[in-house]
Amino acid sequence: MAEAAVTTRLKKLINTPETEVKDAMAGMAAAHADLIRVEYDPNVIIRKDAPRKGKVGLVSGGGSGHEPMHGGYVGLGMLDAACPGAVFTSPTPDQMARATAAVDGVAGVLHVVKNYTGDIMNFEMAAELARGEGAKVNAVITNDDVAVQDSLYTAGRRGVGVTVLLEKIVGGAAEAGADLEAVTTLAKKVNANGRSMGMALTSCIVPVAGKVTFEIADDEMELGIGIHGEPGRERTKLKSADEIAEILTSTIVKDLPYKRGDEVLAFVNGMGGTPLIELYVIFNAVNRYLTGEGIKITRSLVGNYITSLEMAGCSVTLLKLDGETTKFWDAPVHTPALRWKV
Amino acid sequence: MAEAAVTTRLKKLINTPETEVKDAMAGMAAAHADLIRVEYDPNVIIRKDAPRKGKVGLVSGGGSGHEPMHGGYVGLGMLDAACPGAVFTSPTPDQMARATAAVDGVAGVLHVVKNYTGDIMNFEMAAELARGEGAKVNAVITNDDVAVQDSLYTAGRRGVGVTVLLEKIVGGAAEAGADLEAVTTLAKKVNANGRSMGMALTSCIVPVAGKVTFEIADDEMELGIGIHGEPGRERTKLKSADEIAEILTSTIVKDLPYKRGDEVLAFVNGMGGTPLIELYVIFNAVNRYLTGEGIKITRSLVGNYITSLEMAGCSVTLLKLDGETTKFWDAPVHTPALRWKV
Amino acid sequence: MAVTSAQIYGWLERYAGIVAEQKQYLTGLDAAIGDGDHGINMDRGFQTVLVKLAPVRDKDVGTLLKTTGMALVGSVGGAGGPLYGTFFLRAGAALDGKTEVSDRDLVGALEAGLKGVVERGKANPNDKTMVDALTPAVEQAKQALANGAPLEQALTAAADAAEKGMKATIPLKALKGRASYLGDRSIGHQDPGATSSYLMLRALSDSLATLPQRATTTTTTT
Amino acid sequence: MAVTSAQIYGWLERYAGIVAEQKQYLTGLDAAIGDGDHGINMDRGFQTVLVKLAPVRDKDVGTLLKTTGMALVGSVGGAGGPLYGTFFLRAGAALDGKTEVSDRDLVGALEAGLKGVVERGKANPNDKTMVDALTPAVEQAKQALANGAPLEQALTAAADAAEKGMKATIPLKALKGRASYLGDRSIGHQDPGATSSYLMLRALSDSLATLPQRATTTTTTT
Ligand SMILES: Nc1ncnc2c1ncn2[C@@H]1O[C@H](COP(=O)(O)OP(=O)(O)O)[C@@H](O)[C@H]1O
Ligand SMILES: Nc1ncnc2c1ncn2[C@@H]1O[C@H](COP(=O)(O)OP(=O)(O)O)[C@@H](O)[C@H]1O
Ligand SMILES: [Mg+2]
Ligand SMILES: [Mg+2]
Ligand SMILES: [Mg+2]
Ligand SMILES: [Mg+2]
Repeated sequence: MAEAAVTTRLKKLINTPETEVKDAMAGMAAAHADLIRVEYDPNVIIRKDAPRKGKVGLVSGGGSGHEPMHGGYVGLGMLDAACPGAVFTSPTPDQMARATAAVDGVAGVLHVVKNYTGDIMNFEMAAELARGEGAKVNAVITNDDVAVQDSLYTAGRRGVGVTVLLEKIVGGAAEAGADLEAVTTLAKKVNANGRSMGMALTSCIVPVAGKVTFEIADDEMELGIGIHGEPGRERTKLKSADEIAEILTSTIVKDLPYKRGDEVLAFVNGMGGTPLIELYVIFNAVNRYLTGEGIKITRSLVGNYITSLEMAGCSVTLLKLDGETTKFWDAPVHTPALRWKV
Repeated sequence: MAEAAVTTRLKKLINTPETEVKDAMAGMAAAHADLIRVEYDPNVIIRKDAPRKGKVGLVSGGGSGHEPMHGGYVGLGMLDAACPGAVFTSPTPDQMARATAAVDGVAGVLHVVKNYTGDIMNFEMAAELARGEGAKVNAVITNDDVAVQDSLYTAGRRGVGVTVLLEKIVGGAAEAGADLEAVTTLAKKVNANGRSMGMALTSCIVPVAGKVTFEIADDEMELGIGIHGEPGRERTKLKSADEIAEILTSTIVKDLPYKRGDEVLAFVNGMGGTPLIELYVIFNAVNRYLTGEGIKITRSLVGNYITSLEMAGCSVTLLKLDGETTKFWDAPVHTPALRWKV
Repeated sequence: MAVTSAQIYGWLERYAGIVAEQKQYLTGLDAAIGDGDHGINMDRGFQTVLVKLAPVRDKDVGTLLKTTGMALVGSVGGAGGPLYGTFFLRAGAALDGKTEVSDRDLVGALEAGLKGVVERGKANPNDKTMVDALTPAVEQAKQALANGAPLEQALTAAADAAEKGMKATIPLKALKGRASYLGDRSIGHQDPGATSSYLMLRALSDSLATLPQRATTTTTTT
Repeated sequence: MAVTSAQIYGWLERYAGIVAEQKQYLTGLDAAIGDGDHGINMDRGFQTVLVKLAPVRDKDVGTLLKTTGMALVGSVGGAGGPLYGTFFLRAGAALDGKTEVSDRDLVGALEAGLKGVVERGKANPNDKTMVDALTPAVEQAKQALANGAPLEQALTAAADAAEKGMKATIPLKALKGRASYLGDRSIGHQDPGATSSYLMLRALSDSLATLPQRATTTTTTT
């Protein structure tokens, strides 16, 4: 089973796999000096004007390779700091502890954690460290991926697309002055009202590994894929965009379930290697399906927002909206990757 | 040489190659109903509130497959209409003529045309048609690609990345009430001050063709590539991100030339299949190179803005800024793909 | 010999079939030095032509050719659309209202079409474009008629000249169109537009031939 | 037999070497049912461990193990970081200040480490995790000592039990960690964390063996 060391960089615009994350952080700092600053060892991307006195701090993090998540969401009205791990590997507690300290404006800090064993354990250790330093720290765990069977006895569902929406909405509330309890309650509500499912046409390539994570034939697709190249729910024959959109959307709709008359934010996300034109083809099919079900799209997001390196594929996320979540979705945001009304 | 018809869709999220553009237009209309409306046969994407009385109309267009260009740039402060052609094929004169009529607020219309023989001839025919209907039509041709040898006797340089920046800046001026002559003069200035060069790691796949446009080995890259999978200036061994960024940037810098003390907008663009983390690695190297040359980056843009379907690779564009161009770059914009200050 | 609307229609239909058949071949030529869509574009265009011609197929030659030109302009896009569109629009204008066309008129229409292509695209001879197939073809046809040859023979000479012109594009460096971006890398490849123009003229010659028709397509798949 | 700091250091160094050597193997196991980074993560971690241990290598066993734990927590990330980190932090805490460690103390430290892993990860036996290798290993070592066996024999029994536990993960369906997302598709694959845990215990047993050392790595490449 042991593989010979692969020396090729497998067609990536990097210097070395080992320097990729820091090089990219330096690039972000150079491109967005008006919004963020970065620190190395431990690696943290911090909102330029953090900590903001009296504002609840929002910290997230996870493996790199999902850009713009999370570093691209640091800024006004969204995250106060993000901790980029190695590619597809959750960051370490010292990163989150530093991030927490850097953004704590005395009003407390909320950790936004995607439900992966590694992320949860590292964030837990970080919270223990931060609390040891006197910080008030809450955590919310996103687990919106309907492709994964949920159960009391398992690690449960993965956190995927809803994480982005949650960071925006909860970031809006925190910016507006909501306290730690209110922010935490809102975060849980967003997570409870959101569901996602993804699929892949091709594998991604983890730079250090230097080869595709999985092999997949030219006429196959992987349904229910996560964002780390981990296998999905099933491998099937490639289908049309309309069929794929219907499988993803109907599975999501039945899960919550979303009901006739519901207003939703519909989010069609690219995995990184799929052209935008195709994401709009999918959005069209999602819209048609939801219209048929009497579910109304009142907000939408289409693009590469939570990616899996160069994987081709997409995910669909629905978030049931109410007045509060709509208001904070619409609230001003100014980050490298999302910006409006400012 | 004749190839057997390829039946596989080659891993695309589409229904059929023939329906792709219209399906995507319908998806755009559904996702961005607040900003745009679409018309079919001829296919046009139009700013929702067009025509705006007294405002110079901005129309662009080109082959599909470069999303978000141009449809994603229709909206406040940028384009008034975009004409999507078949994938990688410039649109037809009836599309541009319809777009021109739809956005003409009596102040005249500027056509933004990338320098490709097909685009130019189709836009010329459209302008003839529109002028026949009494419209005032000017055209500006972008030709910023330094990879192509320029000469009086050839088709000259291709229009690439500068087109996006021009549409934003000139859109800002048109929104602010500049007249057709002023808008045209500004457009020419932007084009004159901008230079680009691109490279590819992998080929793209035109859906109707159903196979890669070119073969390229795992350790090779194509330097000076365009945005249609057309071959570039040379095929070389794959290099590190720093080396690639230096080749692209130094070629650009020497061409204008950009000089010590110049202030520039630095734009690192993804070809569609390259992860954002890698684009930031490139931006970091571009920034380091320019800093070494004494050229100051005062504005930046990093992401997939003028793409070539799923091609992996990037392009670098520099635009020398002055007070006027900076002001209109910073001006409010609200389109599907670019948005700020509104 | 006078050429009828039916014969012109037959030419256009035959050429549409050849384009459909040679779609991958033309596209392959374009992939080598362009963007790999010439066959796809031309096929989309001539399928549209067939649809648009159906209701006017009994009309005069000018109408047939102008309808073809409009259909191409409105459906092909790229460089091919305006160029072939202009070719047929100009040729059609030269034959306005005629249901029977003299030999000289027909060749004159081809010449008008070529003139339109050159005005639209501003290509010079040896720029490695369709002009390199069309120019010698029109010259040879005129020459043959001037020498008293019958139309059939003039058009065969035109197709032969186009074929030679097409092949002569191989060693050229492209100076116009997308292939010009390649500079020296365009050398050694046959121009796709010159190839589709040759096929168009061969189809014309074969359509109007009273001899058993030549197998048009077999000459192009090598 | 009393275990010294030097022997513990030797164990950690040996294990770091094995992880480096088995990086692709562990990563391959993880690619099948996880995200394909376990070997990469562990190797990054143990390379950091070597760096961090260098200045403290003459210190007490507790310091060595706690330093190892801190290095892992701060460099591995993922599930492996907190789990292995906690294992070594707890084991180190149990041996605080000791430069010589009794057989019972050493096995007790392993037990404390395992307890930490279970508290941190909340995995039950047969959830298809590293716990399935560590639990029988600790049990067998305790049993062996209770039966009066020398440490060397107890640790060999532990490594053998870990190996059995590792192999026993193959038919299991994963209920914890990333592999649990696969549901039934996780069946038939050996758990990467159980594999790295087995390698760790085999390295310990080999490090402390007075017998000629077993070729640790050859057993793992099949
Ligand atoms: N300026 C021009 N004048 C004449 N013919 C041209 C010119 N530019 C390009 N062509 C012809 O067009 C052909 C390419 O057509 P096509 O592939 O359909 O368009 P595009 O280049 O826009 O993709 C070339 O092979 C060439 O023969
Ligand atoms: N809750 C848990 N308790 C114990 N071990 C676990 C748990 N979750 C995962 N593991 C172990 O971690 C291993 C995976 O580690 P690694 O690949 O480094 O982390 P990640 O899954 O975050 O990529 C699994 O093979 C399993 O043995
Ligand atoms: Mg991982
Ligand atoms: Mg084209
Ligand atoms: Mg072409
Ligand atoms: Mg893993």
